[in-house]
Amino acid sequence: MSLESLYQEIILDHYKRPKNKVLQDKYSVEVHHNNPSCGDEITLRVQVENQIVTQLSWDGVGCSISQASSSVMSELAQGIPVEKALELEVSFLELMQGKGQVEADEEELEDAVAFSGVARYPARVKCALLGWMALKDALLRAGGSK
Amino acid sequence: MSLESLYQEIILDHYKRPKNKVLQDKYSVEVHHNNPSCGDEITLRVQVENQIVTQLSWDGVGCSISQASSSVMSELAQGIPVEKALELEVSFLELMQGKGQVEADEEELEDAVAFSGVARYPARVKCALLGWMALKDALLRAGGSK
Amino acid sequence: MALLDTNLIRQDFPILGRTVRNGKKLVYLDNAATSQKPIVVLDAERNFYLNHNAAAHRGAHLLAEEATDAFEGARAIVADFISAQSSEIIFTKSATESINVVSYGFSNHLSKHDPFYIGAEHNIVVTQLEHHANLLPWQQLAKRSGAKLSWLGITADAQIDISNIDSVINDKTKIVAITHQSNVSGAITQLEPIVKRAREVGAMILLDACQSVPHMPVDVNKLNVDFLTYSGHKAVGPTGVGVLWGRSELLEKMEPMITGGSMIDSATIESATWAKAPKKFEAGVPNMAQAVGLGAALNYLTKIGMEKIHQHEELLTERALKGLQDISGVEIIGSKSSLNRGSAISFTLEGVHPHDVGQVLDDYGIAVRTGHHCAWPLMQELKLNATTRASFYLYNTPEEVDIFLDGVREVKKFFKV
Amino acid sequence: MALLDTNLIRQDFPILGRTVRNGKKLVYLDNAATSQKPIVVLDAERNFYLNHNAAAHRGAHLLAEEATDAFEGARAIVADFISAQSSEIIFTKSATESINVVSYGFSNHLSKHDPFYIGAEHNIVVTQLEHHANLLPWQQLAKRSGAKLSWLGITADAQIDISNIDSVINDKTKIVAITHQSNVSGAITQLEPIVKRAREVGAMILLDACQSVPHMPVDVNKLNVDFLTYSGHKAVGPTGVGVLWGRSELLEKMEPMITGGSMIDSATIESATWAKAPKKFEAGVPNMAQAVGLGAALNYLTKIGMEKIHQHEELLTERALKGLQDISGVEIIGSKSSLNRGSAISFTLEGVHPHDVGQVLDDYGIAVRTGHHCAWPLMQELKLNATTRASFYLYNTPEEVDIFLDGVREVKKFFKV
Ligand SMILES: Cc1ncc(COP(=O)(O)O)c(C=O)c1O
Ligand SMILES: Cc1ncc(COP(=O)(O)O)c(C=O)c1O
Repeated sequence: MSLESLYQEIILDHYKRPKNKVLQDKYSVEVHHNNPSCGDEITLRVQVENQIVTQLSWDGVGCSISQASSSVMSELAQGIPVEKALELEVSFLELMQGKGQVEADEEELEDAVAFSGVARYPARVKCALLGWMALKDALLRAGGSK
Repeated sequence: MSLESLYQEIILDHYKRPKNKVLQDKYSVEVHHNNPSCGDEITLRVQVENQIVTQLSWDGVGCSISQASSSVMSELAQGIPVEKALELEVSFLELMQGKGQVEADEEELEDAVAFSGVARYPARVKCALLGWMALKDALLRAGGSK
Repeated sequence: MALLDTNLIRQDFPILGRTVRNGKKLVYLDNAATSQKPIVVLDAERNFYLNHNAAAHRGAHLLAEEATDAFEGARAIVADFISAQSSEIIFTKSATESINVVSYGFSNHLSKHDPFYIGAEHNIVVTQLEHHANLLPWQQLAKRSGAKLSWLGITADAQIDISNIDSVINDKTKIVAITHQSNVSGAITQLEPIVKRAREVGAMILLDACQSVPHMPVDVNKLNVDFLTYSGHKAVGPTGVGVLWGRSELLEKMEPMITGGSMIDSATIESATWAKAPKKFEAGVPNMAQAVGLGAALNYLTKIGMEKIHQHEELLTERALKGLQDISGVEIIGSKSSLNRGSAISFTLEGVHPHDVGQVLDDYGIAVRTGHHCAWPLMQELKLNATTRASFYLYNTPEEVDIFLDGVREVKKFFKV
Repeated sequence: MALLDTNLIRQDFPILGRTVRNGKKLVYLDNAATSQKPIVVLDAERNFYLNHNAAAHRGAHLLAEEATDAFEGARAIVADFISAQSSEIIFTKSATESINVVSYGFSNHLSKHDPFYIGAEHNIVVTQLEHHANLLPWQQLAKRSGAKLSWLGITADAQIDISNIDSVINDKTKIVAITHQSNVSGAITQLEPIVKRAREVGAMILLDACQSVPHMPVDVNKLNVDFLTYSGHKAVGPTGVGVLWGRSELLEKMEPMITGGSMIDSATIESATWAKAPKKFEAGVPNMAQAVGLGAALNYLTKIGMEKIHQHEELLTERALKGLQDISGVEIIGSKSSLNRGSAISFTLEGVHPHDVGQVLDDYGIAVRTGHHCAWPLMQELKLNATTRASFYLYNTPEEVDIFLDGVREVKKFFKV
């Protein structure tokens, strides 16, 4: 494993230019999650209409992994059915907890496969999951079933 | 070290036929001591007149060492000045805490030198001291200074 | 039923080859107090220190990752050993701490709807044969909360007396704290009627498994209790580590006794919120090496087989019980049959104080325990000041039982009784 | 001032010869979290288990005597190390437990004349740079008792601000709980004015010496505090053992947090009375092997010399502080001089999150800590979410400091800042 496989260009790009990182006024649910062992934080707002995630915005502080992962998540989960977004979360979680042994499904996870390398650094897994855990929480509160 | 040097005849004798082991009605101070790690107990009564220990009686339950030591103590400390009895206690304590390296003064401690062997068994030292600790406590309460 | 291959097992415990008191072979029969440790346990601890030592859950560096893996790996082993979930396993320093943790979980400062609310209207049920560790914390809780302390008594053969269970455990009862196996009489508690009654009235149940988990198969799913605890050092594990198992739903609602680092969800200078169990109950840099050592200990026991260990002990216990009954003046506390009985055998010898019995046995190289065994209330009930106790484990042999029995006969000779 | 002979010292710590992450030499700079252990410590524990293991204070047999000697011998070493009396040394599982013990010693159930009585009319004083271990127990005590939690703030260079000490520590103050050395900024507390003020108003003082006792000579007689605590694992000792030192007069009057076996004077089913300190505070079979290991650790440190260790660290700290200041974008938390400063150096690097700094350093084999270091209130005051922290100990070398500084430069390159 090299540092480059952990910090892929796509991650550093999202870190420097995060997507959807301006909290929007329109939302059905807002959640706030943090990572008590490092102090990283995220506030996530989702707007759900007819079981579709129509809008998703966030703000937060944290390391490159947590910020980039939240940014990628905010793109992937936008405009798709709640159930589909929850499935994405499950797939990403599996990838992260796979200790580097789980093959990523690029078709499904798209840019999020860039985080495959994180799975080899157990201490960073929770960074990559911060945004996704907030997403899951928000969608379940917004009425998604799981 | 042999068992015989721990359990000298004199100790077994005092254990089987303890002296002064009937609580007397006449006393200036009564104390109750116990050994929480083994459950041994002693109740000691001393009568002090003009700074002389005029009477000393006790009752209790415990192992051969604690019973015999209390019995020997009750003979030695009877009829002598409080100060002298307290000095005896100091000498006996030194002997017991000496880990078998302290030479007993037979002139002073008389029968109590039979307990010299106990000093080599740290777990039994507190048995041998039970009665003496009660004596010290009682005499200090009765006005002895130390 | 068959005996274990103790020749093989004893090679794992070098201390058993030691001599004591003028070259006598050590016969270690003080296992209910603490057990000896196999080399694999010492090696596991040493390997942790020599190769992976770092603060678990606290660093982004490789050693910290490895230390975390080792520590959490140990938790998984501990969970498996009693068929529990990892998230329900809390590492403490000892069973004593574990029981105190639960006793502090209860408080009269909580809302009356909280399962851990306790007040003057409630009672706490213990038994007369509890070890001080499973009695004093409840006395203290009673004092703090105003609740009443009640207890089940004992039968003639030093078992828990359940004849008045319906009045002692009643709808005021918050918790029943009970031993799984007496460290004095060896009695194995017949849990069913007690658990049934506690469930009827909605009381929680804490099981002191200090003398059971190291000696026989235990499955928390079958016990139907809420908390269970034991100490590593009695289960061929290191000193300084204990286990508290609790039901997830309850751990979630229970307040921690000890607060500090790494057990928070958030903290400001004025207040803090807690992380989820087990972290909530493990403030500070944990006893990592000891947890790892306990993991190795339980793996060792599992490899030998808990059912086999239990049977081995039953055979030794039977031999000892029989032999002791053949010695006149010996009085055994509790059951004289090895059925429903662990290997702790307490007895008295007429005319010789237990300390003196122990002393003479020690002179023959035989290590037993004498005294009240931290069960003073039971002694008071039995009208005894002390007993002598022998207790066996997987590495003890029938020959050692015989040496012990010979020793008791020597005691009689020495004191001429 | 001179450096220690680290070539020799490092031979005692085999883990330092390890490689990590593709064959990189380990550079262990996470000593403020936990220290590595010399072979003598592992050997002392192993020797205890292999030759003397038994329940201390509990048996009449030879092994129990030897275990007691080993355990009490360790207590004497621990006492000597800070010039205290053995009877004033309590073995806990960690500094975290120690501080909780004292916080539970206070209670509003006591008589108003008891030194440990606390009520709504009182306050408890901490500081803004405390580790959660020396903050949360006091928050909890405030909650239990109704007392007010007050705190001293920090100065611009992350020292304790004593400018308003006379109003914060006042005649309502029961206890001042304060760190001897910050685990974040490395600031060594200037105790005199704080102790003087606490004495003026009759408040007790607890000193969190986790970061001082392992790193410099400490004499409790010179400090004029009432309680002092540290963890063994940060002082080249085993995990699972902490020390609580307290003044005899106070220990005598303080109630125990944990109750159970071997801490009583007498017990019935309904109530119990306590043994004298230290036993009163050591319920249960104690962490004997860990205490013995800590004794060996302190003997090891004493042989090298605490004053020399302190000077060694000062030289390393100076080198690191100088080097870091030469790297643009680096911001050091707290004092930039090695004077009155321990070896913990926290810093930020502009444009790179501390986690990412730590990750790149780790790739170079350099183990540092990142995050809030269990001092979240300090972070909040500093308006930071996290920092990167390097901390040195007796086995670290100037070359390792240079590798660390090179590492920080590599971080900048990697993230192009
Ligand atoms: C200043 C300070 N206080 C308290 C603690 C708590 O120590 P432990 O986690 O060993 O209980 C630490 C270390 O974590 C510390 O650095
Ligand atoms: C039945 C029972 N409960 C509790 C304990 C307390 O265990 P520890 O002293 O390891 O905390 C013991 C052993 O001493 C025991 O035998």
